[in-house]
Amino acid sequence: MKESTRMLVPEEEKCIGCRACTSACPEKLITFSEEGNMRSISFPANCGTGCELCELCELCALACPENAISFIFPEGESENVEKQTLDFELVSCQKCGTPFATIRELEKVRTAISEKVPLPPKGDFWVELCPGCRQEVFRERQAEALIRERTV
Amino acid sequence: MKEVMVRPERCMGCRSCEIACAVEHSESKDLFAAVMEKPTPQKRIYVEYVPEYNAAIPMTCRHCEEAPCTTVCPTKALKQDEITRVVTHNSDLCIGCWTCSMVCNYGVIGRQKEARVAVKCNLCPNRDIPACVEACPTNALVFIEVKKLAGVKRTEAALKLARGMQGKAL
Amino acid sequence: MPKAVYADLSRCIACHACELACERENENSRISLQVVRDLAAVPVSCRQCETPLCAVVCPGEALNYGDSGLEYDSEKCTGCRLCVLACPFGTAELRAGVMERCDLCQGKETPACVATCPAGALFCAEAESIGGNIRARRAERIKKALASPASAGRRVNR
Amino acid sequence: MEEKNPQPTICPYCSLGCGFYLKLEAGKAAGIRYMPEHPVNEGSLCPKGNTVLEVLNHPDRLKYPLKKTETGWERIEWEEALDLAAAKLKGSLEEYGPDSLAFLGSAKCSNEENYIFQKIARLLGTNNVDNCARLCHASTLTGLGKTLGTGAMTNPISDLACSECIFVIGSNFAENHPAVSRRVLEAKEKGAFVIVADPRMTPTSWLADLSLRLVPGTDVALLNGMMHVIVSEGLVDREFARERTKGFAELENVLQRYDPETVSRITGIPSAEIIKAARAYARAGTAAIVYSMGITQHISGTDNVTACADLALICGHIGKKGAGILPLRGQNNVQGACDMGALSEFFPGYGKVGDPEAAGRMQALWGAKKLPESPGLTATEIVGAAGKGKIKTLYVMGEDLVNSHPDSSRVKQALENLDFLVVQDIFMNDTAEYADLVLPAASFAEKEGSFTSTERRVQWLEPALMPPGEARADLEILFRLAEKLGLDFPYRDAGEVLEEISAAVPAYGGIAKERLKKDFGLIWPCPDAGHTGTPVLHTDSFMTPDGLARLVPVEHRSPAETPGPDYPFLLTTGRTVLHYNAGSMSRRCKSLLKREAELYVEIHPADARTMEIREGNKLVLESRRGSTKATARLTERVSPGVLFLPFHFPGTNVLTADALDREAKIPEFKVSACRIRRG
Repeated sequence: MKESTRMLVPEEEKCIGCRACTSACPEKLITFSEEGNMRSISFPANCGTGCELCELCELCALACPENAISFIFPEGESENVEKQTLDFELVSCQKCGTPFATIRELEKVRTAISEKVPLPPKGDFWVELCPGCRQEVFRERQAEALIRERTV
Repeated sequence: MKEVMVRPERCMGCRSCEIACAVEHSESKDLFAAVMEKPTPQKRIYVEYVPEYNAAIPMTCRHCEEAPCTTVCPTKALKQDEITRVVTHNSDLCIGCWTCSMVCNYGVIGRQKEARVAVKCNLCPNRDIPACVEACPTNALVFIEVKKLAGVKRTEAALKLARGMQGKAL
Repeated sequence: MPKAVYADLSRCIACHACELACERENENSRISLQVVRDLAAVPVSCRQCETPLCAVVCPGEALNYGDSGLEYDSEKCTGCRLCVLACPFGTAELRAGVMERCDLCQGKETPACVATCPAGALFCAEAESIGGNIRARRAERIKKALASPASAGRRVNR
Repeated sequence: MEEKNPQPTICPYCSLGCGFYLKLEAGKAAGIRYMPEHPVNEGSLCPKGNTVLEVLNHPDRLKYPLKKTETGWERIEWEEALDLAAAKLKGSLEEYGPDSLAFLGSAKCSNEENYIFQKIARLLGTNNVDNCARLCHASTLTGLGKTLGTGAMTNPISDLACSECIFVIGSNFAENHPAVSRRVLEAKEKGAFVIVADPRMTPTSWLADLSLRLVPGTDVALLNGMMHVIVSEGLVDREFARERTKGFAELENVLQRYDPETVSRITGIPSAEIIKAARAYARAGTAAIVYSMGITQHISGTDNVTACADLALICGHIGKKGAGILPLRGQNNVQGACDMGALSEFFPGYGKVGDPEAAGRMQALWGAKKLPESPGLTATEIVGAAGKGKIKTLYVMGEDLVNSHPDSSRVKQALENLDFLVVQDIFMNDTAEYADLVLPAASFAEKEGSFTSTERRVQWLEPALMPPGEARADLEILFRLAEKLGLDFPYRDAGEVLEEISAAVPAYGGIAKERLKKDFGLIWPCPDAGHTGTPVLHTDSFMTPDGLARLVPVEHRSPAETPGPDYPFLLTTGRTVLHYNAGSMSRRCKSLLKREAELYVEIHPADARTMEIREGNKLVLESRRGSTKATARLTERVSPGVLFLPFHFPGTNVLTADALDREAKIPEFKVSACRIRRG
């Protein structure tokens, strides 16, 4: 049994569902799955306290861009927490329809960009496209003038 | 719509257009004050010297139809007015990806060093005649509608011809 | 001043040599070429933006804009993918948990994609010099056209 | 082995002879460094060149001699393998005579290897020795041979940069010889006018100022049409035609029938464009014709080439910097293999078999009592003869005829019909599967020798690596085989073979190993040790006996097989940028396969619509000879009614016909009739 009794607590209000924690965890204890337009991130039950594998390295918390993960001492008796799963709705690419990012991720990106480069709130805006389609659109736009020239 | 038309055969390479352009796009709009300004005011017209022909050609934005620079700009920092066809650049939106510069067929999109953003001709919105045209001593630059330029050229050609005939008659 | 890989698209022949050179040097290709409507080919790679949105959204210190342009420290990348979602060109990618981007083949004089391009379509340059080169070429062409109005009639009939 | 790291080398793929360096680590090829100082590619490399490490380090490389037994392949010792090969060759020779033997040389092997290979064949008493030039540019040899006197590219590739007009016909160099593009673009920057005539729209057509999409197989009509315009508009270079050519009157006679309207009906090109192309070509100060297999791989291949030569000659666009005829050849040493006489009708240096003087020279040089007098069978004829049981033993060096010859099923039958088949290669290719004996050879980076590129540039290749396992350089294998056959060869290495070559081939007279090692080789003709090479041919006179070029009129003929009710589509074949010929190297490169994994067929969207075919559908293609499967790729690169298949995958040549050009015996890969259905 480990000495510490701290446990991992994700904050649902803060988490944007980016999955940085899933790749940060050396034991791969934090997992994610995607189905349809939903993404779920699962933190094991009693991560930290009561979790045999968690070394309390806190790499997940360090990786989290939103500081949404904290390791705290549970109040009172170490209660038996069920597996904690957070669900996120995904945004579909406006061009190909593939769900590619959570609403919150895109909001975060949009806000961060707007602070630097004021952009229109909605509409014909690359953030609405998945990376693959962005590349395709960018490619097509670059080719446009050349194609016009070559069709004449 | 009027455009800055270039008549390369008249250009002496004096670069008055370049200076006038930079001054027009300065804070003070005064040559002597502009020199001292920081960031240094930047020209948007370029007089290209062609060594092979020992000649100079002023190059400036053609405000192309369906301008490639506006098509590729991801942030819409470059925009084209649907009616006047004038391509303007909003430096607040520019992320310095330089795709515009890459696709421009005339190489007339420059870089503003301090802000690291694109710089290009906006046809001097506050003036009746763009500064470069006004400054040109030889009328190598004219601000005119394309179809009218043909008329001007016709008149000139006719004049030349008439002079020639006169010369012969004498 | 930072440099980037640019293309003279009118020269690109869709041969994919850039991709394969990059793949050999970097395991994965960081440049991607595709043909558009059978009439043109466009290679796309990191634009090395001067206001890089990937760095704007990077929550850690992995991506930064410094004196030499965009700097990237993969050690500090947490794999949050926000850069991927911010990049307008879709060129930021995540590989093996961290972001991977074109570093212009650091340490080499010329990036492999540029050096290998059979058509001389790719070039690595400072943004400021792109316009100048295009202008010079265009000016020469204009002058040439003015100098010989009947360009296709050099030889007199014999 | 000389220790150099990185080691300069020459690309083993196409005929351009591009240079680059191999970076070596612990005896392995670990990287590539570009060679900006090379005069041909200036440091660039195409996608295939970029992936050459995958070929060198491939686990499939043949490492040991293999003998086919009832239970499969058995690893044997070299001694046993060579004894077996020699015994079988001698056995056939004694029992059925020398013409029961056949030898297919390799345009991928060095000059020395091909020279020794044909020498073995001829000393054994047969001229049944050929190489895959038969499949790509045999018609260049015949067509340019009878007009200009020699079937080689007249100018170096770099000359294109100073052409004022470049007329490209039947060549998709942007995909097949990518580095040529940089020269064409250089010319364009200077204001050159580029014309591209091709039934397909390709990346080469993107570079064109005028793109002519002709019906496949109508090249002669187009060329005659252009000449008609040139003659009728008085654009002929009369002085040149008078002083340096013969036969203008006869040509003029035939051309009369090819007025632009008639030609337009045959070729499908608007007459205005034919006139425009003719004027641009004729009026330019310097103009070059670039052609490739779109011209040569027809039953009218020789005529096509002849018409190209006629066009250049009547305009005087030959024998000057920037003006000439540039057939872009296929393999890295196809020019050399031909120069070395790995051809059934030519001795080394193009002395004609049957010409007593030519035979006498070789006899004297080789100290041979008598050499066979009648021309041997060509590569295509060898397959036919094997099918009929006339060829008993076939020795194939570095070739995959199952995939590269037309009508693959017939090729396979022919191979099965052989008494004994030896295949010497770097990989177990589809032809080797039919062999009785497989000999593992060294790749380009593991041996030394000279290679002659399409621009006649002879370059020396130095070894960078040791061959894998027990694989040996082809030359070493041939030396030992010769010994087993009782032939007394005095040479110890490639350099010494080259010494004999310089005596046998006049154009190589001044070419020696030490000279080739400097300054990226020499461009032949280089007749003596003091000569610096001849980049431009025909400057003062042509290589005909009287020094005058011949204008030879040719007529348009329809292809051997045209689409009809049963087989409504016209099938044409060619290459793509990501693979190479039969694919035995490129189809082993993962990075190339990732991008182009399987056989596809290009079909026009309008045809696809009528047949309810969608992108990516599996299709079955059928011709009179067989059927094959391919994935549909909908594209306007082909015209309606035309299908295109790349020939890098097994299956394409199951469909193609083995109709041959009368003179060159080249098969008509470019036109056959075909039908499709959803598979």
